[in-house]
Amino acid sequence: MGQLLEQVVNGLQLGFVYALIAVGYTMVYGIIKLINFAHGDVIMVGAFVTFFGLVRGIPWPVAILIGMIVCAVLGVVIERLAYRPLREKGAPRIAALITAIGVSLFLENFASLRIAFGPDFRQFPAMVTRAQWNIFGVTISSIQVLIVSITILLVLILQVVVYRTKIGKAMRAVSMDMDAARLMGINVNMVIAFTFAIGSALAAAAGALWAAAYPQIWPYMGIMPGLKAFTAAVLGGIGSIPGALLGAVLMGQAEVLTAAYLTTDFKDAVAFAMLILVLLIRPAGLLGKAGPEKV
Amino acid sequence: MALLECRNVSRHFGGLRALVDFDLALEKGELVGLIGPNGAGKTTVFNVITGVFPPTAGEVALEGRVINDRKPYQITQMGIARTFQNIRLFKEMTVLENVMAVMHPRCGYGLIDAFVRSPRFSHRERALREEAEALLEPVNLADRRHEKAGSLPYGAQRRLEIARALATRPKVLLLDEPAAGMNPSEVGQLVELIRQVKEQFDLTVLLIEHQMGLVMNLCERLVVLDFGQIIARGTPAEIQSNPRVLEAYLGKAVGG
Amino acid sequence: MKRLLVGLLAVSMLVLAACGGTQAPGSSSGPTSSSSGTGSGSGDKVIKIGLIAPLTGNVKTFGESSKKGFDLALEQAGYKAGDWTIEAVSGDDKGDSTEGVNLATRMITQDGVKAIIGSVTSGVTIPVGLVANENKIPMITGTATAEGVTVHEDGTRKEFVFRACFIDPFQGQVAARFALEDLGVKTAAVFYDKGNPYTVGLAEAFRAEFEAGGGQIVAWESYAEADTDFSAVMTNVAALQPEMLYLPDYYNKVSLLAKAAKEKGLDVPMLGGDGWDSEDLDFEALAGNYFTAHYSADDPSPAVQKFVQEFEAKYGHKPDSFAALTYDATNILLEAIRQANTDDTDAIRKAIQDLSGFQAVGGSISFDDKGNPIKAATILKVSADKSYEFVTTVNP
Amino acid sequence: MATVRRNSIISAGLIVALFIVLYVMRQQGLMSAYWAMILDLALITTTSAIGLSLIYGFTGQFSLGHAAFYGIGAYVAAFITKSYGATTLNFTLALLAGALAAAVVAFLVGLPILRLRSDYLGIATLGFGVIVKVFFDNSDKLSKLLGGSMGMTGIPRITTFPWVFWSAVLVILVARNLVNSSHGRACITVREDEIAADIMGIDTTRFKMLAFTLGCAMAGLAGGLYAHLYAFLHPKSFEFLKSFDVLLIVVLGGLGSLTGTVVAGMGVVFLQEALRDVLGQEFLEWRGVVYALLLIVLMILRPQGLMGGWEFSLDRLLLRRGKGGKARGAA
Repeated sequence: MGQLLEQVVNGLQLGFVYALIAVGYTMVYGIIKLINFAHGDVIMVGAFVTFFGLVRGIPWPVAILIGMIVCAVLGVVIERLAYRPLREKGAPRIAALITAIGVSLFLENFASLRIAFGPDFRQFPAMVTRAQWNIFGVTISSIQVLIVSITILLVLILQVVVYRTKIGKAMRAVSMDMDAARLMGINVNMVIAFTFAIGSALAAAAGALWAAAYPQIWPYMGIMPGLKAFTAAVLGGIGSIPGALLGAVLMGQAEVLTAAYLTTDFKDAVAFAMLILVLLIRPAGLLGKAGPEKV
Repeated sequence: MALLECRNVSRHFGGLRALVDFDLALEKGELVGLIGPNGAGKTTVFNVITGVFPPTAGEVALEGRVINDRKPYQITQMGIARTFQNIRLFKEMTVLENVMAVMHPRCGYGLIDAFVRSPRFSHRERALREEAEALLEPVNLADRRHEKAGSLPYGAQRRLEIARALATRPKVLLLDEPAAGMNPSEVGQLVELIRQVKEQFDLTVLLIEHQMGLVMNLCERLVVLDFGQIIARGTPAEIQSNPRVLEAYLGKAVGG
Repeated sequence: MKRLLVGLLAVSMLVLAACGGTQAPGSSSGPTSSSSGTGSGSGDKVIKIGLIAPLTGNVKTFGESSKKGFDLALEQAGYKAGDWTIEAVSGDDKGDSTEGVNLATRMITQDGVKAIIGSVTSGVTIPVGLVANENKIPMITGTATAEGVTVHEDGTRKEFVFRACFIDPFQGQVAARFALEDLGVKTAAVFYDKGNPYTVGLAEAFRAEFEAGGGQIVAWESYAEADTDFSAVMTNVAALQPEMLYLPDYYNKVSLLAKAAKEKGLDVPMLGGDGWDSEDLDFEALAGNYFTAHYSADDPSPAVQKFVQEFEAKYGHKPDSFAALTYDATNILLEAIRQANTDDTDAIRKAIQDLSGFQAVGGSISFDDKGNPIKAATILKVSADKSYEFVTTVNP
Repeated sequence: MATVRRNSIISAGLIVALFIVLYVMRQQGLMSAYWAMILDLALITTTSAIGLSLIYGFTGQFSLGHAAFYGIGAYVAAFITKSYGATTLNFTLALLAGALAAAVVAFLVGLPILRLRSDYLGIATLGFGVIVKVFFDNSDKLSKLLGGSMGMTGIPRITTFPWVFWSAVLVILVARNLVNSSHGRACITVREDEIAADIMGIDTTRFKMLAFTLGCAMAGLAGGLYAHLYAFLHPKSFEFLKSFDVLLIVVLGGLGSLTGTVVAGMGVVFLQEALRDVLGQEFLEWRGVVYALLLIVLMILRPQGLMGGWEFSLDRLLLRRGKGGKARGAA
């Protein structure tokens, strides 16, 4: 029995890291209906910046914070250079999507240049001393506690920002109806930039936690977690923050339990098959609101 | 037996009762107006008739056959066509293509004919084009046949929607606020167009409209909707003096 | 106006491609030879050799290590073999089989390359080998271990394709015998990346030898190349309490697997293959464990010392197995050219096949009839201070 | 009707002339074997891209799983020629079987998922692509011949230039004839406004299925040709990142323009090889960065793609010079 419980804890660890990434996807999609493929690579940048901080002896909370700030700036720059021009030209949404793929390829290839982070696999220094506790038969590691606590902390901060602050209200307004928000005097571009900043900062934290759990960083580390986290966001109902959290936790469980009890060969296939099923049954995702098409 | 019949049709969206016990019997060749304040449920009637939303209760029948369980495209192919309150043309296609596209159910040739450019294909394509060009004459869009539908001025787009609806060879034509946003002279032309088209294509027309001038001028009888319920029926003259209608539109007189 | 600008941009690229195709090939490293085109030019005899490796994409770091070995070998030989000047052209296959075949075709039919070193992964090396073999161009891969590299599916030999590394079975057998005899373990858990022929080959060879020697495989677990989370499978395996783990993958994956195992309390000896050999290995997590390799850095033999010291002098860090194996492959080719002293590809092929006792970093090398090297394997022990201890050498 | 008949004769003549010129260039060695192979790869990529152009460019169904169908066609065709021999008849049947297999899978998968809206359809097809790749990785469990993660070898290398050229011409012709027909117009209405098309009497599901199945069949045909040109198949060549490459071609070429897809299809393949030359040896690692930047710049400069909606047509060309004004056929 203890083993099942431990597997569930493993799933939680994975799920919580996916959550921080999924929230970034859902916020960006919620506000400008864009699948930001580059979001996965922002995780990588966050992990590397945190790595360079730790290597220079900076205490881990500060290192993560620096990573979050750098990525927030990166997120704003990406939005400003790659997505805003298209939005202002009224280009079809697909054009922004293709640009997002372009930005993702650029980040991966640029990061693996020698003058940037370099292509090598680097071992990520432990942020907290590795310790295990055995609580009624389940081994819980210090890393897992770190991940769960930081994720909960950041999500709470996010809730406060989104639901308790003026900028949060503006974000929700823009996500509901950009044109109406603009008419009400909201500086839409600033709100969108702010959303990218938050989403990217959370991704940076996720990158650091991902590297803490799986201590190896590498320019292409962001692709799979990004794809899985996006799938989680769609699963939970793209555009809804609680949906992203729920979807991420489910995704973590599905992956781990499939690997543990079913088959490791078809682990990814099961995760995506589950996604397709949910999309067919509830196209708007578990918690998403299925807006009827107005005629 | 009525051409198109709605028998106590209701439609609810969750708690909202958009339509309650809506009854209507359209005889062949009639031109009936459906009026009422904004949000009264007029467009919902059109959406239920054309199968966009199935009715929560009641039935819709065309020539006696129940059709409310059919898909929108099946209902249209059976002879009910409509225009939209907010224009939904195929913007990137040309004016001519917009009209020809909806003639597809009777294009008369299969995929293989298209692939091999068989004589039947060329013959039928020419026939479709000629029929489409003929439809553009009454709405005087013939000279703009190769322009993109999206680039037409507002009035022209309204007329193209009507031409496109006619291209499905309907028995019943549902017009959803065709005069919206038109200046008086355009409304005059529209009245003429609707009359001419009704005669030429032997149509039965159900018209949603706010411009009372147009409604009183065109419609033989009216049905007034308010909060999803029919509050009055009758000729334009009767409706004009009906207190309940005035109240619905203008609100209760103070100290009434 | 803008459309014209974009059209011009696209067309200019195409023109560059076309003219790029016909005039002299991209600038090649090494002495910029005046003569272009295929055959040997005027007075000095020039022979062109090509390196195919993943220089972009997610296995770029392995590609770059191989290129360092290739460049060092050429530099040490002064770009000379006998009285032939070597002109080297390197190309990027992005770790993709289509790109690899395009590159090989280009190098052979356009750049006039007479021999190829590369590629790195089996998935690219097999199709590139087909092209080289069909065009009778000798090719030596340093690191691709899948059997299908040097032989067709029906077992018939691809005469022009050789490799400088072990084929999987040998390393697997050595590891299994070492586990049974030296570590004295009876049960083992094996982890392999089902998408990577290198790990699959080693794992299966290990299982066959280990079970033949009376051992028992208690867990046979696969994972995908992109996987990083091994908590689930480690929890299961920990419950089976194997006496050792066999981790036959590259150093990046092995570091993750080792840490995941330790986190689940699996503090047992771990054994692996030559893929462990890299500065980026997590020495701390793998300290005290063993792996089969080609050479030991502190092996006194001149070939090894010349390679290790000059590599560190040139690149500022210790070489990994990719660099060492590609270095050997390049030197084998240079030796063959010296002996054949011609740019006739069949003569070079014969020279490679008949090499015997060639002193390479991986010891003395000669080729069997399948183009695989017959050479000894060494067993090294990982120590926490980022170095390896020499344990023993096992001859084939 | 005379002009239409005359134009198609002229264009047929031009195509045959182009074939002869290219064929002679290859035989006389005017084109190195390398550029000949790149030309074949470009034509194969374009054949697959035309399929996606029908699915997304014309019918608006956003598919991110095109490479999976390319793979299905490749594996099925290679399996047939590898097991039953490489006669010309077998090869033809193999290519057809590859296209058919892709079409059947597309039909079965399409029935449920084509109901989804654009972004969700993209994600569902992307998920399907991952599932198919996992299947390719474990295909050796189905039959040893398929090679699983080790890759499939021993495929006869029998794709030649005529096969590739005429397949591309056939596929472009089929696509053009479909698009310029009532069925094609119905597909385009689905892209323009699916709800309105449904209400105006178009069975949108049927045309989404038609475009998706036909488009995936074209990808399957292209896969079959690829398999017998490179004689080696590895699951990694059919993963979802490869679907992005095809999507870029269709979008860069311009949605709703077959000409744009053909130009972009040929252009992108040659561009990637050109980047090998343009960037010297020292900048090899910059190739990915340059390609990504080019992509971003092109999308920002021309969001509607190089040829957005514009279609090369001989009659318009001749008309502009010749008679002008005369009513011409539907675009």
